[in-house]
Amino acid sequence: MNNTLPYQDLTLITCTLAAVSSPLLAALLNFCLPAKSKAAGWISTLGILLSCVLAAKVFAGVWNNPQIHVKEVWFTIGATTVYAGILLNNLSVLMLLLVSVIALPVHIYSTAYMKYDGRYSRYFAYLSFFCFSMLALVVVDNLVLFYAFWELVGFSSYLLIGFWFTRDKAVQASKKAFIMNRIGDIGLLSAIIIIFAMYGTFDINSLFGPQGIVSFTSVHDGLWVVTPDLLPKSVGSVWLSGGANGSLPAIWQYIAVAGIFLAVAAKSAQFPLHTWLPDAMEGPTSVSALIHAATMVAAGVFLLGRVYPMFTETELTILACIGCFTAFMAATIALTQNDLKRILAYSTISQLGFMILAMGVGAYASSLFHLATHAFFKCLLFLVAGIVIHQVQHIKEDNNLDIDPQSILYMGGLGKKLPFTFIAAIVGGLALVGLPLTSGYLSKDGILIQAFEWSDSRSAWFKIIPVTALLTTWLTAFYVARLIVRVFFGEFRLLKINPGIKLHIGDGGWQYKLPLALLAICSLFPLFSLHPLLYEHAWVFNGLSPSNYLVRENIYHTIIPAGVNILSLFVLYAAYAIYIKQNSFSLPQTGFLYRLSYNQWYIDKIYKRAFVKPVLGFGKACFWFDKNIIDGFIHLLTKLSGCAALFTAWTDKYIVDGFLHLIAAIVQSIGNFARSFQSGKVQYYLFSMLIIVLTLFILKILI
Amino acid sequence: MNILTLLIFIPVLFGLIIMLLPSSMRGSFKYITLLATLVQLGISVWIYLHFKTGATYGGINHENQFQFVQKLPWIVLNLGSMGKMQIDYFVGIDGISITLLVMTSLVLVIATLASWEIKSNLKGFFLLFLLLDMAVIGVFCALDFFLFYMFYELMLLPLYFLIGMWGGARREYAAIKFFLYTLFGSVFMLLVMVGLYLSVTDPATGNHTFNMVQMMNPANYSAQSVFSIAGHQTILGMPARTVGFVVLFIAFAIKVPVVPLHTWLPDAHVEAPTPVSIILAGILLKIGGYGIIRICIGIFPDVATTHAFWLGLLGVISILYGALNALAQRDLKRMIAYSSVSHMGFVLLGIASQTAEGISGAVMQMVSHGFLSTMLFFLVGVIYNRVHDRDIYHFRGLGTMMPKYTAFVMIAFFASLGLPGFSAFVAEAFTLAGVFKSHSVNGLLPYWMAVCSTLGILLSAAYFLWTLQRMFFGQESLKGGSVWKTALTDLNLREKLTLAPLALIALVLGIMPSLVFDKINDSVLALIQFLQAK
Amino acid sequence: MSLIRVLFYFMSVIAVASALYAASTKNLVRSIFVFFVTLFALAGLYVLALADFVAVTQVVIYVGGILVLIIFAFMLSGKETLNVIQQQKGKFFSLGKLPAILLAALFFIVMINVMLKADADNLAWVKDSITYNNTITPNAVMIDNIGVNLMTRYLLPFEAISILLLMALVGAAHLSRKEGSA
Amino acid sequence: MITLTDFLVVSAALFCIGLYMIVSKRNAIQILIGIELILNAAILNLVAFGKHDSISNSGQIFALFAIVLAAATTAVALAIILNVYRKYKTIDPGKINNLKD
Repeated sequence: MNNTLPYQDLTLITCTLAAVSSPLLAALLNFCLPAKSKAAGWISTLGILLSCVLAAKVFAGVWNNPQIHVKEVWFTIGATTVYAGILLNNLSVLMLLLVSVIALPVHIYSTAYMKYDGRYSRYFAYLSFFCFSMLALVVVDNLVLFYAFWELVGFSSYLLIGFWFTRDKAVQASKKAFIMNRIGDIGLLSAIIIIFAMYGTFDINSLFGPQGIVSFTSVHDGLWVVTPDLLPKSVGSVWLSGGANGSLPAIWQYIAVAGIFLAVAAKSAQFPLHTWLPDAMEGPTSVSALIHAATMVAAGVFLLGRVYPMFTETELTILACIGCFTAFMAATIALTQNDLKRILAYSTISQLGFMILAMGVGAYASSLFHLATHAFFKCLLFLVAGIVIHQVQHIKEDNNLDIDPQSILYMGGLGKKLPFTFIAAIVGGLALVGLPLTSGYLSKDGILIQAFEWSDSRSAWFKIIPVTALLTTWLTAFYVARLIVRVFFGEFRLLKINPGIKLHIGDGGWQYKLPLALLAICSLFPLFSLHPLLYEHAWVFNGLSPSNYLVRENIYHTIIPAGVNILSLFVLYAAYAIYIKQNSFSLPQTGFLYRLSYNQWYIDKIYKRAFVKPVLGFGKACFWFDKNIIDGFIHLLTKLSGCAALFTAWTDKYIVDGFLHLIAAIVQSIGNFARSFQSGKVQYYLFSMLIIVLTLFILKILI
Repeated sequence: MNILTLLIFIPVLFGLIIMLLPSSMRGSFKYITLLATLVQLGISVWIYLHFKTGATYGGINHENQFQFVQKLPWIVLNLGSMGKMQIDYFVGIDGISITLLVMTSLVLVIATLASWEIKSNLKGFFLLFLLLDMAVIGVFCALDFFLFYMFYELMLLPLYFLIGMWGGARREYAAIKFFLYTLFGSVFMLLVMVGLYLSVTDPATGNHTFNMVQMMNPANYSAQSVFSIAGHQTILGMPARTVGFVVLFIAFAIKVPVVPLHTWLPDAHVEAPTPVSIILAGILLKIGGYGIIRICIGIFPDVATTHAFWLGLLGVISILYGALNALAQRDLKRMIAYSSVSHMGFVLLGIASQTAEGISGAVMQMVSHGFLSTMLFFLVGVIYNRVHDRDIYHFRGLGTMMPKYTAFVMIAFFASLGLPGFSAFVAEAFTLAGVFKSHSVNGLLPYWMAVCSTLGILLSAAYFLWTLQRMFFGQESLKGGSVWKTALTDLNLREKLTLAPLALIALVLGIMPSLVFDKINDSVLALIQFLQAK
Repeated sequence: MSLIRVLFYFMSVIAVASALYAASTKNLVRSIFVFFVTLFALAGLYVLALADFVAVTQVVIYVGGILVLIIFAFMLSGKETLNVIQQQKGKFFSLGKLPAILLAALFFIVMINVMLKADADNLAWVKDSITYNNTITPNAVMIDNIGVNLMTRYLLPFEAISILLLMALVGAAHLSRKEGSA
Repeated sequence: MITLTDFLVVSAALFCIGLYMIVSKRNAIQILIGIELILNAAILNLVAFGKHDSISNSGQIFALFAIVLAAATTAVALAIILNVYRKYKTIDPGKINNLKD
């Protein structure tokens, strides 16, 4: 550790290290425990509690203070020295705090939720391991480590999605999640490699920091170059020592950005790599709450935040388009899903789309702000869903019913049975819709307003993006209303179908209630801003936005919040009306749009057809090629040489040996011939003798 | 007594003991072999710890920078007017060899532990095993080409018998295929070796020499000789040096193995008994990579640079082709064998890049793959021993039956597919970084190669996860029914003791890659410098 | 052509023809009897060669001794011999005989050839004997001369041949004894 | 005048016929006859040449010896034939092939 650091910084760094490593320690401990040990839950919770406290300390020390960056040589490869270090700035400490704070209630919740599972301690080992990876991810200072933890996060998510590994669907989902994340990973890896080749360093601070090299890089004349004369001296030496060339064809800038985008899309479930997230709901609900709603999926946005200077104007626009499209698409899909968790999953995708959109339109701070608020209320919603599912599951087990406990078609009227949960759900739902007084309002409005502002300076076509976003918020209102109404209002439909069933359900113990309460409070405005209506006053927003950010100056700031919220209320009521009053679907269930939405835009199927099968087929073809062509060639060679061998064997047998045999045969036949004189017949002997005598005579005469 | 010599010939000593012991004591053979390999491991760790680093210990083309050198005249023949024929017993190591040496020693210990499964003809098995042991260590230490070649050929013989006698159903086929492939490579290597011998003179003695270090110095080539750089001789219309390089490359590429010279590998692996598979994957493939670095590139740097593109292309093809093939396999062992092809493609690619990152990554990948493939093959051996079946489709839900086994399989799989924190990740990431840098540093490989190769990482995830899902997760369902269920017991102590160090090493190397990089760095830099100077 | 020549040709033809018949016939009896004729014809030829004593001896020993002996042997050998005769009927020019015929013919040619080459009538010693009048004239009586010569010049051969004859006769007698009595 | 050659030709003819009989006949007695023919051919030659030796009469004397020998051989031969017949019940020399290897 660098000893020249001031004492204060050193403490903070130590705290960070401790915060990051305490879940790891918990994970290792849990891994050594027997699978059913009940101590595991408390070890992990203690670990994360410690992290939480330390993170809060670090946050207090760093927030709105100069960043702290320490590093140490990790290893040297060739002339390149790879460092490992910690970079603490506003972004990382915010994430550090956010992750640990959200993880804490989830841990508490899990101790109850997973109580009866046979592999209780494994679950907590994985969960702690995830927390470790995630916490490490947000504080590391270089891209290699970032990639490492990026993938470890994916790995722990794989473990947790596939936690119930005897369920085929869960295993499939975990595989899908990992492979899709892998696609993102290779994108990120490519990007890192390109950046390394370009700048010769992995250090995030010297690359993307305020004085980072990236900000002195530009694309022109088909080249992607660093302008060295602009560089401050301190950074100049860094990249020159790494043996980088500082200039690549422009295409590589695009590929690097595309790689990063791929990584973001995979992690944050953006189109076209979003399909793993709904499937990932096969994991325990607490996991979905922590990983697939609050933290890990936000890592993509975090990555964008880290490498923001890389993006050019055009690339940001593309980013915005994709974010907007994803948000819209996911919202439409969420309208028709019946699986409780799936709806939430698509809602997550949609909200992540908002964040990406915000990044794309330059609302950097709003995006991260939304990330923070979304983490709380979405986590809350998931935990609520977990309770509901848990209770329905109980009913199912008690009465031996054959139903899907996650399907909202069987629910209804649970608001009376689960009053606490109901309140939490309402808070979470309203935050998701973005009604005033909730945190969601603050962040979402920021995004919308800035999107409109952004489109102002561009051609009319760009208006599509904010308008679609607006539309998406109403869709959001609708599906949230549908969800809550279906689950908590009206009558319990299961009771209607099976009147005889017994119900023993309730909100559960404090392990359930405490996290819900915590998160519900965090989903309200006061945590983020003292002013319930103006996002500019939120401290998170201020801490992250550039200091000279434009203040409210145009009409959007009043029109949009008002318009959005009024319409949202209307939509909410409409949904309530549809689902309670008429108590049935009035929407056409056979229309193309419905089917498109219900089948999740057929994207999964398209992928299966367009990618999975061809790749598998290609693999098979390769094996065929290997077996038949290469091996066939070898076999042909073998056969040819076999034939040659046979031929030589034949020659050996018939020509070489044949010659020998011929000689032998000649000798033998001569012998036989001579022997035939030895016939025992006197006359024959005489005859032979005479022949010879005669021959001699004739010879004598002739010669 | 030179420590390297001791290291090389210790197995022979123990082999003699085994040979002299009566067959009635066959139970002790495996312990003797284990002792031999453990002693070897101890020595190699000692060497590792005493291995000096620094710019003056780069090795490669400086004879005086090698460490633990022993050089003795071995075969000296006075040929009158043709000078003296001199073959030295010349061993020594530099950064490239040291890590592979340690890796080899450890893998041999593991292979010995895996030999517990061998039940027939123990004396023969362990004798051949120890002979093989000597040969592989010898290959990594030899600095005299003749000595190298001798050890190199000496490996084939025991392997042939080990596969052919203790293998599976089609063992003869596999053994013959393996033997022919490798022999094909090495026969031509002999020609090039003789050609090099006749081309190179030792400046110290003025005689022709087999000294590899001397062969790296262009000044030692006599002007009119076949492989002289200045001479521009041709063989069959091609430049002689290109021919020499290609021949040597093919010889080593077969070992690596590089597509399309790889088909012996799956067959040999599938048929070989577990310890032999371990040695094959863990060590033999590395000899190919080592040979390419030390000999192909070392002796023909000019050709290697000219044809780097093709080497890289072969590397990329191996990566993708091996991975795709692995995706199509049903046999677990075959799948792993193809994954080896894929992973070894990174080695070739890294070497072809001729950048510090690429070559370090390649060496790292060799070390890492040495441990990981050992682990993978050992794991396959575990299940095969229990039920004598390896078909992926015949198993399901092993995770509930054999949780510890599954844990190790997961570690091995995830480590192999390049999960950060394990050694393969560092190796592959830096290989790719080096490859991408190559275009701007020395202009050898195009950018797209690195990007294409990343697909290999993706595919490796696909096939490993698919296998994991198919075999270990889900509800229990076995082809062999309850018979298998009783047979499939979880890992025993020996197996755990074998696997745990491997997993630990893979993890430690992933977290502290400096354990490898620190030792090889000087050599890699020396090699790069040498290549740039050429 | 003198009478002597006519006689010679006559005798020669008879001798050769009868010999041929004896050779060609399958019938042993006929063969023997025809051979009898041959011997007579030869005796005649001896006479023509001015060797009347030899001719007489020929007739006495051959015709009187040997032929009788042969006929006895034939008769002693009995029925199977005749069977052989029966079997071989009608195979005068069988292919099996061809080599023998060829052989004989070739021999004949070779011999004629040799004789013509040798030109016996002009041999040195024949010329000498004519010159020194050493030739037997038809009128000369050579019997006493032969007797003297036998007892003087050719005494040793004469005795030897007599012993041989004795041995042969004893041997023949011994051989033809019944088995078991030996 | 009868020349020597005339005798020689006749004797040659007889010799060849005898030869033929010896080689081809399947009957020991006929073979014997063949032998006799050959002997007679020889005697004829002796006699013919003996014409030119009136002093020592070597031709005629040896012709006499030959005749005696022929008688002796015939006697022995016939004895042998008899024995053969007793043993093999045949006098075909072709069937007596005990010497065959």
